[in-house]
Amino acid sequence: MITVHYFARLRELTGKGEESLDRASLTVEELLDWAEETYPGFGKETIHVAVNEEYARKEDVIQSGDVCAFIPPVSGG
Amino acid sequence: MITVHYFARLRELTGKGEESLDRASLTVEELLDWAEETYPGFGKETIHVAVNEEYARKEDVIQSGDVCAFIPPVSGG
Amino acid sequence: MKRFEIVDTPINPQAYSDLVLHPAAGAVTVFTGHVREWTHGVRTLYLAYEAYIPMAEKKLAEIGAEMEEKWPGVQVAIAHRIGELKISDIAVVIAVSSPHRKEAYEANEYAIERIKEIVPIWKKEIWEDGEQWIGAQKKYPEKGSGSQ
Amino acid sequence: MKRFEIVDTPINPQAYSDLVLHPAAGAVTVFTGHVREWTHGVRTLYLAYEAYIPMAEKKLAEIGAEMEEKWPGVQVAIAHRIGELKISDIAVVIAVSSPHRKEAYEANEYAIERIKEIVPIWKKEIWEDGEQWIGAQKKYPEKGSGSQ
Repeated sequence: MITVHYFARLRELTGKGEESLDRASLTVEELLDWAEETYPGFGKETIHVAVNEEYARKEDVIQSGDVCAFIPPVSGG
Repeated sequence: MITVHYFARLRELTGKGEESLDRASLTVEELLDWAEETYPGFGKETIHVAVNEEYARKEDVIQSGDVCAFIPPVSGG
Repeated sequence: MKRFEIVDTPINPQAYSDLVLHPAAGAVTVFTGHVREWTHGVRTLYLAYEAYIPMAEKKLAEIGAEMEEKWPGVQVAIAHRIGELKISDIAVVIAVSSPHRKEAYEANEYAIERIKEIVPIWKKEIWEDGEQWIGAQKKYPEKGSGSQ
Repeated sequence: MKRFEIVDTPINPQAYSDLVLHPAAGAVTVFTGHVREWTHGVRTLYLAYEAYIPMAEKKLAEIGAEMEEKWPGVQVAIAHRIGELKISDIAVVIAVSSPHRKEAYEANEYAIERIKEIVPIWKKEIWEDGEQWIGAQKKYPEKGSGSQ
């Protein structure tokens, strides 16, 4: 089980703040592909993925138990 | 009559905060020369003169009624 | 109160300035970012900020560590507010102390640039006739994939 | 309370920040200069500041006018304290607001440099074994004679 968080535009698009994926493991790129297919208009090209609160590379592998977050372009400050 | 103010090191050197000079007019350079002669150790090379609260040039003429101040190197901030 | 935190109540800059002041500090710079009424000719009614709180606080602390390494002797506190903010409210405060002033200015400006690059916080502008999530991220985080 | 003033009581930075805040201001920088305990390995007990008050306030206002000309849209407030100050006390506060942050940083740093150049204020350091009036004036005021 992998937890994924949605924020800002993505929270509004998906209609949820988080959900669980019943997967043992997948890469960051696969997670982005899954999101793009599941939620039309996700816009994966502009989105980073954080795994356990750290920015991850596309080839990084996400394991069951990891907490992921989709990070659209930030705009704090 | 010309009023002159002394600050910081010069106030301590002269033992006064201000005094009046019974002169009708003199240049800034003459005022500095007078101070150097009157108060040994005045150190006129490092001192500016303000006339009516504005920095003055050595050749500027001070008139009776003007308020002057000797401005040693500043150190605010 | 923490040196690096996300808060959902009004920010008091003095509290963060007090956190970084110490007897060897000759200079303190405090930057506050405020909600501006007009942006590019469009009137903002209010802003809504959202954060991935635990990661955002971690990234703020990382920025603080970067600053203390780049400018030895500086001390740093940063807070960012989330929720709905009205015009002139403080969205972010950065307090930096340093023995000397130059470092206090430089380090402070560095902090706001880094916040805008890597801290997972998002701003929504709400206007009279609409609203939009803002995302002006130009540089990708160092550890992110370059092709995303 | 004035935008450019010499005071003989403790400085509250927030009061000056409040003076420059307005709905078009997106950024406020507040610099405070504090009495530092150690300078070049010598321990300071306290400082005494003295000013030619009317001229100092006039020069502070001139610096503010220079800033508003160089960085259109900035608003400025500056106060300097005189009298005896103990360690960590605020000697000077500079508050600058601006629509955008870059100008708020730049203008603020400009202000402290100009204060150290042209404002008739003097600092005396009092140590355990002595005291001295400090004068580190490197550049002469623009209207002064170059040979003095």
